[in-house]
Amino acid sequence: MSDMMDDMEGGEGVVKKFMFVNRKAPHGTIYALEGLEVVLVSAAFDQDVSMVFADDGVYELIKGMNTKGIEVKDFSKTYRALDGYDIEKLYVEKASMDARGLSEADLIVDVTVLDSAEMANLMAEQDVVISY
Amino acid sequence: MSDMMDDMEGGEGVVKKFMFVNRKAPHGTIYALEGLEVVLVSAAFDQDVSMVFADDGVYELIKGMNTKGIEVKDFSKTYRALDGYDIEKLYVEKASMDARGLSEADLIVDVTVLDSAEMANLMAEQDVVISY
Amino acid sequence: MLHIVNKSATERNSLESCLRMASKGSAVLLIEDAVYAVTQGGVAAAQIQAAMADLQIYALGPDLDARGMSARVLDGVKVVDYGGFVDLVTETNVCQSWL
Amino acid sequence: MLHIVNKSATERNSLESCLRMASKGSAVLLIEDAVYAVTQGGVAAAQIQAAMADLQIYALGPDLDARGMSARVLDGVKVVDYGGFVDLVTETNVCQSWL
Amino acid sequence: MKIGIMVSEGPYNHQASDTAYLFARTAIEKGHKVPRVFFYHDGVNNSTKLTQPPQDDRNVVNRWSKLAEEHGVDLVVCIAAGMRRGITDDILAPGFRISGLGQLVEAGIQCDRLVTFGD
Amino acid sequence: MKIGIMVSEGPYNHQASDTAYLFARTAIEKGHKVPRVFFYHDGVNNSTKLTQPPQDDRNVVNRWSKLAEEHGVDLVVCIAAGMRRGITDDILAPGFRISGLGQLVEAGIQCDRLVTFGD
Repeated sequence: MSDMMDDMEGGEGVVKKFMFVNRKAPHGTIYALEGLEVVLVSAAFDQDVSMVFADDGVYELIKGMNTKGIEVKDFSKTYRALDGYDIEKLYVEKASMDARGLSEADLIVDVTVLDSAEMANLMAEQDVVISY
Repeated sequence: MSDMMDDMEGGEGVVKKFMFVNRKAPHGTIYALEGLEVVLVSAAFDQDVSMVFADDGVYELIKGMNTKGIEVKDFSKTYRALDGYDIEKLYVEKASMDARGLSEADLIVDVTVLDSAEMANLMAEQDVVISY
Repeated sequence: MLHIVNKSATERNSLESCLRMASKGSAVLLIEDAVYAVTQGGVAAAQIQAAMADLQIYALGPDLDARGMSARVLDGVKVVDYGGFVDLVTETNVCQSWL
Repeated sequence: MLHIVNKSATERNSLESCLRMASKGSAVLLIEDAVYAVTQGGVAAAQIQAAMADLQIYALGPDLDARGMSARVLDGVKVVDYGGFVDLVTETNVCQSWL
Repeated sequence: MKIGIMVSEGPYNHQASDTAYLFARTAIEKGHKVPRVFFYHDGVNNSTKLTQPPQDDRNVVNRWSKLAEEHGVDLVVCIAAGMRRGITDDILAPGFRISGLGQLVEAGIQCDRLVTFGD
Repeated sequence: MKIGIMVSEGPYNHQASDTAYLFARTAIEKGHKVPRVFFYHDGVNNSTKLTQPPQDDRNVVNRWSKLAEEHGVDLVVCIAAGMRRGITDDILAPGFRISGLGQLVEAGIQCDRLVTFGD
């Protein structure tokens, strides 16, 4: 814990519900990649972590990406490694999938598909929501 | 003319049609303000300059802005000064105005309102289109 | 829960997504370019009016002023200043920004 | 004339605006996140198919590959590489980016 | 109440940093604490001491530094995001420090609220 | 043909600079000239020599410098946009120079095409 947070007592041992909301397509902007970096770091803090993929964020999980032609890092395999960090709660919004003509078979990892109302309830019960 | 452009012969005396396309709302991003800075500079080059306001760009011209509360520069009066720089061709797309419930009476400067097809023709006859 | 939207509804999909995924009784605060959505005559007005059945809709006054939109705010929308923004954050259990 | 669109049609309004203001016979090149619009089953597909009556629709292959979307491209859309992108710029009289 | 803040965009190009600053200042005026502001993505560009905005404009970087000095706000710049974008200790404005993403997660754990400002 | 380029976003956060670079390199390979690339808005952030991207990633700034060195491309950073964002001569990577917006208008006049890459 850093010096500047000294006035925050009682932080140790707290387990909060952290949700990371991914709403951006990969490659066009860095949010998907840098968002993943936060999630991996959060794993070290023993929190109750979930990831949501909605809107263009569902495109982050598409199979078969090949980034050679645009000369950027292909980070899509990292989603498969989340499991090893005990990050297992991956949620996808159904309306977002439908609007893009996608199904679970198109995705690189196993996810739980929720309708918009279920997603709303899940969000409302979080302690911290970080979105990008 | 700079050294690096030495291999560009015949630039002097050329008059090109320059169009600056404004599609972003003011204040939320800097594109409206910095876009205006390019337009003012272009006036010194004796080119045939026009400005287009479409989509959220029409919000740049709204009367009665007061930026004190967000502590940023109010640059909206600069649009009134364009006239003094001989920049008189200001075009607004009608569909963009309609979608936002705006009419010419809401705008800080006189503009020519074009329908989408007229705007399409105007764009197609330009030599240089700079957008932000 | 507090949902914060900062982008224009005529430019991006974030307001629409927020309204779709906001649970009943939530507060939605529009700031920056998102404030255009609560103005009369715009395409988002109907969406906002429908949403007010289930959600509390707020807009940040200083952002409305900066955009010359303060006199056009839809009935039923609550205009708050930065102090009101802080209160909304502290009085709801969690907040989410729809970037 | 060449119109270049780089943003996802499900996130922003730029493709819609471009198609509305593109004159008949123009070329429209989709790059970066805009390439999703020319894929099967998406909400923009119908818009693209209707637009093909009056416009030439192109998509940048390397951006489709990077996004795993190369096998899903709509019929009638011409996929080009960076060389084809350069050719489109030089073979049309002027280009505009819908940022 | 303790309110943490994350800023995801750089100065001037987007309003995000302005809104975050005015929110933070107001929260402090109302008696809340803002223990930490975490700068991520292009937000790291808020921390360079080399900016020279026009005289008649606000100075985004200096405002953050002043808030840190007067109210003990911990201004943390993400090291990974900063390295990508050219933010180093040599050009850091007063009050900012470079550290890891763990500082963001920690702020989420220890603060009562975490508010994100971005594009 | 002479093709001028404008880049409006910084490195890594948006793909704009990557696409602009690949477009410029390809245009040169095909025998065209790219006399000038003008960096405006957050695009000025492409010019800092202080970036240190991860080893396994591309180096956006160095690629531009190399293109300038090998093909005489004039990399111009807008002075007004650069001052707002903290880009100064001291941190400029090789091949970049700081100048005014007139250089963008001039590129528009003297080039056969001007292509913009942004957000």
